[in-house]
Amino acid sequence: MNADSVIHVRYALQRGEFALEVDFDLPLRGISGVFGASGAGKTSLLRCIAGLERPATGKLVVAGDVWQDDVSNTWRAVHERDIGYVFQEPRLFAHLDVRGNIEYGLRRREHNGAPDIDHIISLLGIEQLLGRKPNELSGGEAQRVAIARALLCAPRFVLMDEPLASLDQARKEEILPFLDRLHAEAEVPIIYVSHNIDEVCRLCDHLVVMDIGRVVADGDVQSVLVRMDLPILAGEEASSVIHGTAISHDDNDDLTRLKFSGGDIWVPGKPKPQGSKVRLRIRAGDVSLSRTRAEQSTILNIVPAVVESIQPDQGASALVRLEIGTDQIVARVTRRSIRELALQQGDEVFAQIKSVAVRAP
Amino acid sequence: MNADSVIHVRYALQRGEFALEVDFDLPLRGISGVFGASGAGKTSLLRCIAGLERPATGKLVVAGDVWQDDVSNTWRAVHERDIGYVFQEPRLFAHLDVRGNIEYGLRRREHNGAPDIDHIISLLGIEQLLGRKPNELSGGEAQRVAIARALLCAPRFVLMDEPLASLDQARKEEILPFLDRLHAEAEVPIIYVSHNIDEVCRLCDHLVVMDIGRVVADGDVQSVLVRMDLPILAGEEASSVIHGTAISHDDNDDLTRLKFSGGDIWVPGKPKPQGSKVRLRIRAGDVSLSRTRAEQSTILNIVPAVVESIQPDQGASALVRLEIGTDQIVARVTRRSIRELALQQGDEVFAQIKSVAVRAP
Amino acid sequence: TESNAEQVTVAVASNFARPAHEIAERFEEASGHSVRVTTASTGKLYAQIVNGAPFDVLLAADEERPRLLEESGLGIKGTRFTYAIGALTLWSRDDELAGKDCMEQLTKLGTKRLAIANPWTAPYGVAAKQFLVGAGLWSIVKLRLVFGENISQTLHFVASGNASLGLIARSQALDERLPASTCEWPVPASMHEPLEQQAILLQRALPNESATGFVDFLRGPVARQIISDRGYTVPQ
Amino acid sequence: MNANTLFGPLWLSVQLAAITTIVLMIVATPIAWWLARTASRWKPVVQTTVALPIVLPPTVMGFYLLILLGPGGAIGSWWVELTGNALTFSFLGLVIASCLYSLPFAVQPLVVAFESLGQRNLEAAWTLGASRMDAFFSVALPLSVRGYLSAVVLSFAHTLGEFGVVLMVGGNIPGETRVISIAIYDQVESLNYLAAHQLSALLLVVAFIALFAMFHINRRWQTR
Amino acid sequence: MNANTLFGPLWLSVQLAAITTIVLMIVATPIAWWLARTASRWKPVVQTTVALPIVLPPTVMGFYLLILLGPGGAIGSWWVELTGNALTFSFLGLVIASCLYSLPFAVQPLVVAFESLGQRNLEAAWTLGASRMDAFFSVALPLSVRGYLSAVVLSFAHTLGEFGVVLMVGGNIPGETRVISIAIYDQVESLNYLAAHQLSALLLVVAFIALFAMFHINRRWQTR
Ligand SMILES: Nc1ncnc2c1ncn2[C@@H]1O[C@H](COP(=O)(O)OP(=O)(O)OP(=O)(O)O)[C@@H](O)[C@H]1O
Ligand SMILES: Nc1ncnc2c1ncn2[C@@H]1O[C@H](COP(=O)(O)OP(=O)(O)OP(=O)(O)O)[C@@H](O)[C@H]1O
Ligand SMILES: [Mg+2]
Ligand SMILES: [Mg+2]
Repeated sequence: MNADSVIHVRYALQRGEFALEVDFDLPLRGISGVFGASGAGKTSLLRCIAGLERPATGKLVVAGDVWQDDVSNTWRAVHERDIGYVFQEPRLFAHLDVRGNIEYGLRRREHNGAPDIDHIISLLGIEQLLGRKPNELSGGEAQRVAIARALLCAPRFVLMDEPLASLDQARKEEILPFLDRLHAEAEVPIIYVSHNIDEVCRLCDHLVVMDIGRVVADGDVQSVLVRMDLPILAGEEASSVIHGTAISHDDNDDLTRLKFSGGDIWVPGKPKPQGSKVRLRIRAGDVSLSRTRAEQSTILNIVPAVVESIQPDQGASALVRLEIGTDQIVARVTRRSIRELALQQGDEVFAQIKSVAVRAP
Repeated sequence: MNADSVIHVRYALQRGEFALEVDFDLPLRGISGVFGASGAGKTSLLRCIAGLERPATGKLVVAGDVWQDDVSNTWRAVHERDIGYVFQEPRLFAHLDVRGNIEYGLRRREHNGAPDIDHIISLLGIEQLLGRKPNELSGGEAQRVAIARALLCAPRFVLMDEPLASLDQARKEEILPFLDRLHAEAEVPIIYVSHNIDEVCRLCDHLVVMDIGRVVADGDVQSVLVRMDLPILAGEEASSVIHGTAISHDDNDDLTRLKFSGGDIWVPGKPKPQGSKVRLRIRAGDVSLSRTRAEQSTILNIVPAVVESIQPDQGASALVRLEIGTDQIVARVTRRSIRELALQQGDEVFAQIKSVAVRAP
Repeated sequence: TESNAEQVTVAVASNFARPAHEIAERFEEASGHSVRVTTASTGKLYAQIVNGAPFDVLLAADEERPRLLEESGLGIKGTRFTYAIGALTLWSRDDELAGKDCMEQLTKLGTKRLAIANPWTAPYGVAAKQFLVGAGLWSIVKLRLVFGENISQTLHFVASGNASLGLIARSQALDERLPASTCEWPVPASMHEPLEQQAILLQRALPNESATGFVDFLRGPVARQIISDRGYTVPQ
Repeated sequence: MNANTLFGPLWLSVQLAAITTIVLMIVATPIAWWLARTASRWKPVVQTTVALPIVLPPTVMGFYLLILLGPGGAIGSWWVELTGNALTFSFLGLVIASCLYSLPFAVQPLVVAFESLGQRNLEAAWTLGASRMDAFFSVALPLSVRGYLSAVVLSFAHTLGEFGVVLMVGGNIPGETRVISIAIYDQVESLNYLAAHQLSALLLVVAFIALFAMFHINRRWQTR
Repeated sequence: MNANTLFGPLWLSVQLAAITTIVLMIVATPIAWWLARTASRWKPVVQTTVALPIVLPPTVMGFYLLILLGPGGAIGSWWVELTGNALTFSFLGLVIASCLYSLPFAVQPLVVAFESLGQRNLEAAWTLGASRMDAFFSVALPLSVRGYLSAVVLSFAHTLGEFGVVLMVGGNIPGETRVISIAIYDQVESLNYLAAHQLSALLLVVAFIALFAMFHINRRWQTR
């Protein structure tokens, strides 16, 4: 990666028995996910990057600007870091109403061009709340206000600490594509902490997996997700991500045909205009395998694939990594099915992917 | 329902523009889910039940005991209600360490028999944290301590306000079955607020759906979930729940065979001993349909079904309600598939259910 | 600021405040100068003068402080003189003592209290102690004493009924604003050292005609009349 | 100066300050709690009334207390009837006067602490089976330690230093109501500056040790 | 009693109390902020030192200030050199003395308020681009309104009532340093009980109105 477009992070921080020790690069574009179990050190990492913690050993270089370096004794104060920060809890200012909270950051940083305040406010569904005091908001409402506040302070990049944890699925579905659009349009990179692999798959271009204060995997979301050796990525939530190009749209059925290395795939709706690249997220649990191409089935997407490796998962199931064209996807099937179908490495099979399980934001 | 085993709830509460108006019964056993969008009034309802809000109009009868009645002017103070309450945010006492927080409730209520402290502590994975102060905990750790604290105060029933929202999936997977076991073994009823349909389906026997301060649906989780007319239950998260009986277990494949009204079904692991009743949760997205029984496929569970109704969902997909024996399940398929297969009410089809998608806690 | 030739600032011991105001008024009428009277305990006034207070004249409640000022040069040599001599009165408004011999009651205090001014700080306290010791009463009344910060606080104690008897200033006993006493006994001047109140012209009054004028007026017949009307003896 | 005139008043002062502080904490707690949590229209009136004693000069306040607590006064006469003893010129009278005079210094910091406490912790305590009283002692009080520290320090120090009221109500009786502040005052009045310096130094040292100990204990407690 | 002897000292007192309060808020804020947030080992020492002035009897404190601020004293002589005027027996001297003496009453409630503020709101403000100073004024200060109210009330009322220090340093000069508390004291001393009652009543009424207004405004502000 080019030094101009990365955030270089190196920290060693001790908190009681917990030690954060990280040294890695994050791309300064798109959304980078930080994924890990409770207590893995995700919040600690974000606090270091924001300048809220000052570890003894630490270096932070953002697009070539040294923000922090214990060797040259460089230190940029929090408010000079032009970041936005959505905390794990809303942290709204009790003496200001919702409008006051949102304007707080707006007034303090210079904006290139007018920020689209109304757009963000209506997108987060908080128009009705502008005159309320924070103690008159529900948990989810408060968190939405906190997101709007962080986005509207003209940050160079935004740190988000489980921003959607307290929101209902419908609201999440509304905000997720917006976050995605945000980085596409406004080019505001986001560092996104989550314990929800669903959100991570859906949003992130880059993924950092943390465990007990260390980075155990980082890289493209595609390549990290198919690593079946990481316990935290296996289990219930195993997924894979592939890229494709939108080819045509069937208005009647509201389905879009995408081309990827392994063939064609149909996804619902019209995620992107024709010719543009899209990302598909495929849950391992949504992929089934068969020896013959099924007929008369509601499964829309059936593509030929080659078994690359088989790894037992928890209990009754196993994870099968498949090669489809030059892409890789993971399927979860029962061990019984593997035995009954006598699946082996190198076998040619049909991967059945329920079309509705394909996401393309 | 017998008056002795229900909580009767009737409230009218005004907060600014928001009005809570409810009048319904909750069974005083098992887990009752309260589901609704952000701002629907879930927290407000819980606060009323706990006695933290005192609405002008209100009646609360718990197993025949009147806890609150505006007519007879009855009012039982919060601390006399023997409830446990897990708040939306942890609310740990800053001056006590984790052990002190947990012991706080333990010492204040009488327990029938020794509470299984060590079990709950280890289940929530907080053994290592007992000596810590709340400000030395991560967000998820604090919430786990709060759950332990509420469970160990010997409550008659427990109110939980999105207790798992700040936990990672792995931790959730650990705690969910425990919550389920809790009400089975200790018979502590739980009223469980969540915006996550997944959790609700998984845990709850009874379901209350709220919208803008009102109850829009309540009843058995089975019957509420298949109501395709509720917008909040459609969409991404449409699901159904059926009941079955464990018949046999295949040790080799670690699969259990369950019998339900529509035939046999295989689920991974050994959820319950032979002969016992289990609950199966089937996501609409995990069900595909075919005219012919597929051969040589990794889909374990293929059962004959009859199309009962078809309802267009958002965009490209539609929800199909199926009759399988005397049970009902919902499948999500694309509109194209419906056309191509010429699916109609009354058609006989095969429902393909990915075995791994069947849950049986 | 330099003292105004038209104005004189007179520092007066609290117990003499009332006659001092009257004298100042008469002096202003007579001379056209203006007088600022500032009152505090003699101890405070002394500390203030030593630390540069803008006073021209000091009317102390004793002779010690003016003497110290004269010796230290802050007071102008030779200007010190006694302007009034105080006297003690044994005074009570306790109804139980009505018609009885006040002096005799000192030996029968029982649980009652006798108020005197603080003998360590107030001249009237010194005199009261001398009287009590001389009369052989000190050891009898010692445990029943309460001490006022100054002579006016001593009066508060008796006048409010908290102390049954008090050794107050004669000038106070004459005050028409007090409730009537139930028994009263003027302590003979011979039973304590004379309560000489001295005045002195201070260094910073040197070029100030009004200050010397005020001191002259204080020695004059009008002031002497006021002073003796208020219950003090005026020395020759 | 002998040891008795030196340490006697000091000891008396420390006793007075300690007792006053304890009484004040007990009296001020419910007042401050009520003020911090009530929505009553009377709140500002009560707040003002509680703060009012200190606008009167101590001697004047003492003067009115002398009348009120004296055998002719409303409270004093009732007390004499009850016990046969007068309240004025007694240690008990001093305690009462000191409490009245230092009340605002105890109430105000507690109100600040209680107001910033918020409802959340209390609600949690109630749901865990704590009655309002229990929740106060087990949650509100320990979380308001900083307010209590301030209240104790202000009450204690102010009582140590106060002498106008004490002089008036107590009558400066050695061994009974002559506290150190009066002793120092007497020395200054009678030009015994050296003795005054010594007494002041002694008082300052003792007060420093006492206050330092309070702050230090608090610090240890907080960072434990 | 004529209007001048009545209202002159009152007006002077109100001026003194108001100016002292304003100065104190400015001086006490950084001290309290430092005390509330530092982890320094010196914290208890500074805390104790700040609280120490009030353990000295006012007159004695006034006595030392008289020496310190007088033309022969360390500060006073420097001031005379600088301006040609003496600090003692002037209104400015009174302000300085009052500030020193009321400092703990301003600092303590602010420390309580600042300590209960916590870090969370400040962190949020910094990440929104507010410098430490900006965050203090835009977040910490408005959230500490209750502490400021207490500090203002205690400082204002205490300065109104204080007279030991003021009498010593100011010298009871009519129109210049004779404040109402001294005036009342004088009336009591010279047995003018009626005048004393009148002045006291006047002072109490004025103080009541002032304090009531503060509490009332605060209440409106909080429930807005
Ligand atoms: N002051 C402290 N003393 C001791 N341990 C601490 C302290 N602060 C944090 N920790 C520990 O550091 C670890 C990392 O905390 P952090 O808040 O970064 O976790 P997280 O990954 O954000 O977890 P979560 O998803 O639960 O929010 C936790 O195990 C926590 O207990
Ligand atoms: N004091 C108040 N004044 C005005 N509106 C209020 C007040 N308190 C709560 N509300 C409103 O009441 C509604 C219900 O709040 P509640 O906290 O019960 O929602 P909820 O269902 O728990 O939401 P969430 O999932 O976001 O926590 C919200 O729309 C909220 O804005
Ligand atoms: Mg965290
Ligand atoms: Mg809620």
